[in-house]
Amino acid sequence: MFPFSFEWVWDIGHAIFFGGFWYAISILGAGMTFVVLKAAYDTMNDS
Amino acid sequence: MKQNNNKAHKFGMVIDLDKCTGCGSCMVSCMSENNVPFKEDESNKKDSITWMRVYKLTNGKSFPDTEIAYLPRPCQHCGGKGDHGHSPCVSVCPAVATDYGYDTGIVSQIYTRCFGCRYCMGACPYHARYFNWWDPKWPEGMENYLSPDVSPRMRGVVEKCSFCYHRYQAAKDTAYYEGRDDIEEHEYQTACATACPAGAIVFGDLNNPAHQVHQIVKPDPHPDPRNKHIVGKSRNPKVFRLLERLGTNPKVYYLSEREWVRKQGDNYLDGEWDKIKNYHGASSHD
Amino acid sequence: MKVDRRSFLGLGLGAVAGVAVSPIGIKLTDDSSIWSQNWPWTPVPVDGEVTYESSVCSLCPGSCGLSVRKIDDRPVKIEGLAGHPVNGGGACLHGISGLQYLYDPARVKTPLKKNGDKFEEISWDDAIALVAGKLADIRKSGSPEKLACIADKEQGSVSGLFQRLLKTFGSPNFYTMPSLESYLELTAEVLHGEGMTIGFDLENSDFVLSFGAGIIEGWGSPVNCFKANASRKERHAKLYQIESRLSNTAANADKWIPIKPGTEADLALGLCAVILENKLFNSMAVANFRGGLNKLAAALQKNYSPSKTAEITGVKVSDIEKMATLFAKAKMPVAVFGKGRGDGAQSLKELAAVHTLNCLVGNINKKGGAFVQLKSDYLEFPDESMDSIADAGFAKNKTGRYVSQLIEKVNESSKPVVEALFVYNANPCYSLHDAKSVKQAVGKVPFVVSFSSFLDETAKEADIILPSHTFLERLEDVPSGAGLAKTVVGLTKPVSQPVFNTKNPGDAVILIAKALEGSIAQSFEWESYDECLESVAGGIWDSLSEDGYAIISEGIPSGFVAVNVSYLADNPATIQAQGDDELILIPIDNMRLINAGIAASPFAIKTVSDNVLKGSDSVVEINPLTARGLKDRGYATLTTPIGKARVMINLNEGMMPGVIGMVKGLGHTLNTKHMSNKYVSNKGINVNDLIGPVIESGSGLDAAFGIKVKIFKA
Amino acid sequence: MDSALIPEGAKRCSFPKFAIGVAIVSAVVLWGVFAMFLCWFKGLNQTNMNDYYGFALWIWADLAVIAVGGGAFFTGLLRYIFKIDELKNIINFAVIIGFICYSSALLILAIDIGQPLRGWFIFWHANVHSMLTEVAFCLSAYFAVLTIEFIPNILENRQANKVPFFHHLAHNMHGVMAVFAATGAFLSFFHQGSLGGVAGVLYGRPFAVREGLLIWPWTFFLFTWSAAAFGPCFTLLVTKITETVTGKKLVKDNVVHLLAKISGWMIVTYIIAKIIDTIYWAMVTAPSLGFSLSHFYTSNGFYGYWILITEIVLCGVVPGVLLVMKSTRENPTLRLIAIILGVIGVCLNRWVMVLQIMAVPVMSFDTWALYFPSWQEIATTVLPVAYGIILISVAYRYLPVFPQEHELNYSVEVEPVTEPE
Repeated sequence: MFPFSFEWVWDIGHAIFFGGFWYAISILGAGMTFVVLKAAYDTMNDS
Repeated sequence: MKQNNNKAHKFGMVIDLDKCTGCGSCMVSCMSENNVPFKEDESNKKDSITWMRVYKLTNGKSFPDTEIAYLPRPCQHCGGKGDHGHSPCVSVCPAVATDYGYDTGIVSQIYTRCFGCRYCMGACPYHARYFNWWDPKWPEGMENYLSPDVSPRMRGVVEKCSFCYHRYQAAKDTAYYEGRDDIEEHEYQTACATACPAGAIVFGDLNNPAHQVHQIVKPDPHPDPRNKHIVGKSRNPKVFRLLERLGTNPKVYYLSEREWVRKQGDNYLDGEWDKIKNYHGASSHD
Repeated sequence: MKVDRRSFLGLGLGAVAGVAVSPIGIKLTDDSSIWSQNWPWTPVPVDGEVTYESSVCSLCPGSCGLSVRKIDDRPVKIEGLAGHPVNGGGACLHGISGLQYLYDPARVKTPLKKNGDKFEEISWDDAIALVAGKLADIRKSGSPEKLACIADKEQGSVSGLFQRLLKTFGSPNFYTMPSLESYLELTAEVLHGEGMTIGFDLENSDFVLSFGAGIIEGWGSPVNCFKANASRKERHAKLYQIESRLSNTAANADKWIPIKPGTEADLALGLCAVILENKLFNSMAVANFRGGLNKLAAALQKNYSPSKTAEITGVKVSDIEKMATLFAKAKMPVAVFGKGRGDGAQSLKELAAVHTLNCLVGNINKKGGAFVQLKSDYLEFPDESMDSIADAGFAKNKTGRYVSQLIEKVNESSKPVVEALFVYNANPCYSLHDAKSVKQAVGKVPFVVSFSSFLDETAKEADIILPSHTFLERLEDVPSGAGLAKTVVGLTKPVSQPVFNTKNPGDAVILIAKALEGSIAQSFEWESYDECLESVAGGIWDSLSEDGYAIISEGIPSGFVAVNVSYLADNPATIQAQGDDELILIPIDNMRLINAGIAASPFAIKTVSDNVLKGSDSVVEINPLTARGLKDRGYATLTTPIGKARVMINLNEGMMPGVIGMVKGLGHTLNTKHMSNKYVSNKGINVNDLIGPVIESGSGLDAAFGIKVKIFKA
Repeated sequence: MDSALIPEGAKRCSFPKFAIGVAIVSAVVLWGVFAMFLCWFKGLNQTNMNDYYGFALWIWADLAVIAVGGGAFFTGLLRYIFKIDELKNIINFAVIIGFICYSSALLILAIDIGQPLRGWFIFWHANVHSMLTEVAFCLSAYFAVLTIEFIPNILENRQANKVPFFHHLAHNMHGVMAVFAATGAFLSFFHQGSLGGVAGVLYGRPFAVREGLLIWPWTFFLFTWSAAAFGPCFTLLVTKITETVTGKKLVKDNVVHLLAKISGWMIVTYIIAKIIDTIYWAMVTAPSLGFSLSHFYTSNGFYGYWILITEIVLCGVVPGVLLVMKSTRENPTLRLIAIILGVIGVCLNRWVMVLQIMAVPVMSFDTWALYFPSWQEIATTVLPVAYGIILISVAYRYLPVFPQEHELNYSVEVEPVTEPE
């Protein structure tokens, strides 16, 4: 899962697979972070 | 320096089905060598852990023309399509708990890594893989005979024949201490091969022309022109592999003079066997 | 400080971030990894120094050399010993499983004394004193011959000590269980004279004509036979198997000749008839025949013409003639007898008829033939000192000629024929025909002493159990017999400390003898069995202790061997199966099971096919033509004149129509109230509960090859 | 009693009635949980699986719930990416069904593996060549997406929505939902496909193996396609069941017709591909390995040609045609028959692609292996169904799941009666 797991190989398979995976996770993470922060900002602006 | 020392090993086996008596020594030697557990009822063969299992074949004819033969089936240590090391089981294991040894050709199983998804069992057409449905339990005191060379498995993981890999390691260690580059043929023999009272099991390095297995099998170094996935087809007309047509490229070969036995090694459409039974790899490569 | 919502949120987020970057996560992951991988109830074998010790297996008469791998003091693996003259490397599954016997918690762990219907633990001293006291009483009453002993074999020093004890006590009643070796000696006695035995040079013969001998079913010395059989392929040697069932041997043979069960003797005589009629015999050899060759030839022409033989045996006339010709014309033919493993019931007519084939073609003491020579007696026991009671008692007649007759006599008589019975390395209550009546007979004996390592069917009937070391814990000479072409004595060595409070049976016998005092004690002046062995093995001890074995005879025996055909010339009757039903039940020998006293190990049981044992049901083989309404894997009830059993059906084309086959070696009842032996006990049915003995007139052997049976859907 | 939690203006049954209903279903859940703990503590010997059936009822249940849960990703894709606006009226429910299906799948997987404590190895020691690895990653990630998609609906609960932060969070999540939906569709495409790949890559199993494109066997695409095709059928079926149980119309006919039409066309195109795949496999792939079609469908007590015909014709072609044709699609009875057949069809396909693979002998001397699950397996498989019923009941009672509920039920004739507040 991570480059420091010992069966990690820097090959095309790992690049594509984990590239796609971390890309999706980043989008979800970034999206949620953005939404939570924006909601917090909106909440503070309400008051 | 010997040429072979630089090449990777490819350990394999030839089993002479004409010599095999179905006596079961290989099965028990394997169980005893590898700390295979046993339970009260082992008569359900679909949940009985037998790394080496001896199948009974019949020619399907009625009395008195009926014939039987026995076929010992260890893990076939498949090289996978094109012999690239993508064995049916290795390629599907999600956690790299089973792996292909490119230096030995042995398919390993890491018990502490396996989390028991059993996908590999579904992938193996030979039923060579066994799941620990139960906690392995030895009657009080019998755990005294357990060998420290092979760790007993825990419930919930898959296990299978390892070609007695610990014996390879021990032989390599000995060779290393003695300052030798490589091991001799007799130094690394599986528990089933040494136990067989009929001498039906021959084990060694398929890549080494000096080894008996190589001499019996005469593996074709080139892919089969009829099916590029098949590599290492035997050029001995009496030798066959199990389910060779699937392209699994097993390293266990079988030898029989009996045509009906050889025919049972694979599946054939009606009439197909007669067309291809005399085809034994590309003889031009001899 | 006032904790408002915002600071609470901040604190929470900070804490989460803090935990995330701390090593806690990695530590927990690591811990859970370790925790989830090492379950305390999964054993972790202790490592140590690896050593190998060689020994000899005595689980069967095969006497294979073993190599035992040890980790420190702990044996962990048994393998065949490379270079050993009997097995040369390989081993059978039972020998390999030896450690399961050694460490079996169901072993008899200490001497036991029966009290009512349960056993109590007693000390060795008390046990020996008890046995000696009882024996002294018997001796005092003036009938020392009422002490009997049943052992597995006559050969070997431990058996020798038992025989010595009986003799010096004053009893001729030493019996052995039927074994191939005993049949070989009997056959040799009838055809060649007393004190001889027969071996078969299977590894050199180019034409083996086997009358049901399970050459790869455990006949003779199994591993040696496996090797000889496997080498046929390279030697281009032929094997013809005459048997009612497609056994593994039949399947492996070049030709399988199905035959009506129990007519093997007739076929052998039919072949003799063809050989005599067509002058295919070796005239040099036949010139020396005594006992009425002409009479025999005339009887054969009359009773065993090819057409008559074909009618009796179900073998085609053409096959009979062809077989006789092939056999006679082969360079190194040998005819082999002893159905199955050769240790079951046999008829002397059959043994003699088959061996006569060997005599006719003149392959006696020729390469690849049958080796006839004097029994080897490598042990030199000093002369016994006999008092008058001993002399008088020992001079009396044996109660029965064979153990089955002894059992019969005990059951028939209202007075005790046997006052005390020793049982060593034998389990007659399991392995003799009509096991229930055997158990009844043993139950009638007032005082039974068992030397078993396990609480087997006979030991359960005993009053005292003096538990023996297993073969892995003791020193013992193990002579090979079992039809080998050579005679080898191996030395079993203790590769493990005794696991339980057991003794070498030799030591137990010496202790009993010493406790009996007088002339008996004087005949047992050794300090221990080990010392006794060293002294009686005299000439071969050095070789035994250094090489682990001593070769007594090897190669082709020399000297003239007389042949006397008078037994067959009198045209003895062929044994008929008991009962009058249409179908016949025959026992099957299966390499993966043991039909002698002990049960097969858990490992061996595990390898048994589900077409032999399913759950706790025995599976019987039956031809689909005979099965009629019965379904494969359905249930049926077998009824014989002796017993009844519920079995599972296996429709098998390898079974002759009209015959039902049931495996030997199942149906042990080893569980007691206190000890369950669930891995090997209560599995299937003991075929000996369904087949009763049929005594052959003349020889006195139990020759029941099967029994008539009814089968109904259950 | 709990009226403060019930969406404004909605009419729900009395709390005791609701509680009794939930309690009855909870008993089933408890039965399942008991079986689950048996499997965890005693091991998988509690099942009737064996070394021939390493994959059995559970894996089928997994594949089936993920297939029928495919309605969530496909509806989301249509709603947020292809901007088919009508579907907003059913998307909430589709997401809840998806959430139930995927959480069930994860739970079943957690029971199914022999060493549940090591389950995380599939991530930690991932073998990127294994279809199952891809399934695990995408499944978990997509479950996160479904959770994200479900959150706004939860936050719209009357009480939760009163919290300003939650109100804003729900609002903002709606705002970026297209991004999440797109990610979800991407992940779904791969894990649905990989579940198909699980069977298709088994080149040791001639019944399963398929040729394909690059590393993906045809089953990869067929599974994704069939999930997209039959998933909406399941959404519609559960909607229909919910409407029947609640006695209310919850989604307008035009929305149902639209989704049914899309589903119908997807089924028709899928089944054409499936038929081509089957013919190619039967005529080319399997024979090249020495197997004739009859090998897979004869000489055993259960698997006959009936299963092939039922899956493809009765539960594939028939529902496809029924849903494509306007007259049959808009006939409520025929539509219901079509969606039921469709759901059965996709479940049957998953059954065949898991259990029949295990049943077929491959070595010439091997025998057919048939299997029937143990009660523990059945209980743990029924568990998600019961859990789903509870979750749907709770969600329906307390969350504004169906935007059209009010309009369809209260605004016209019932409105005057239900306006006490």
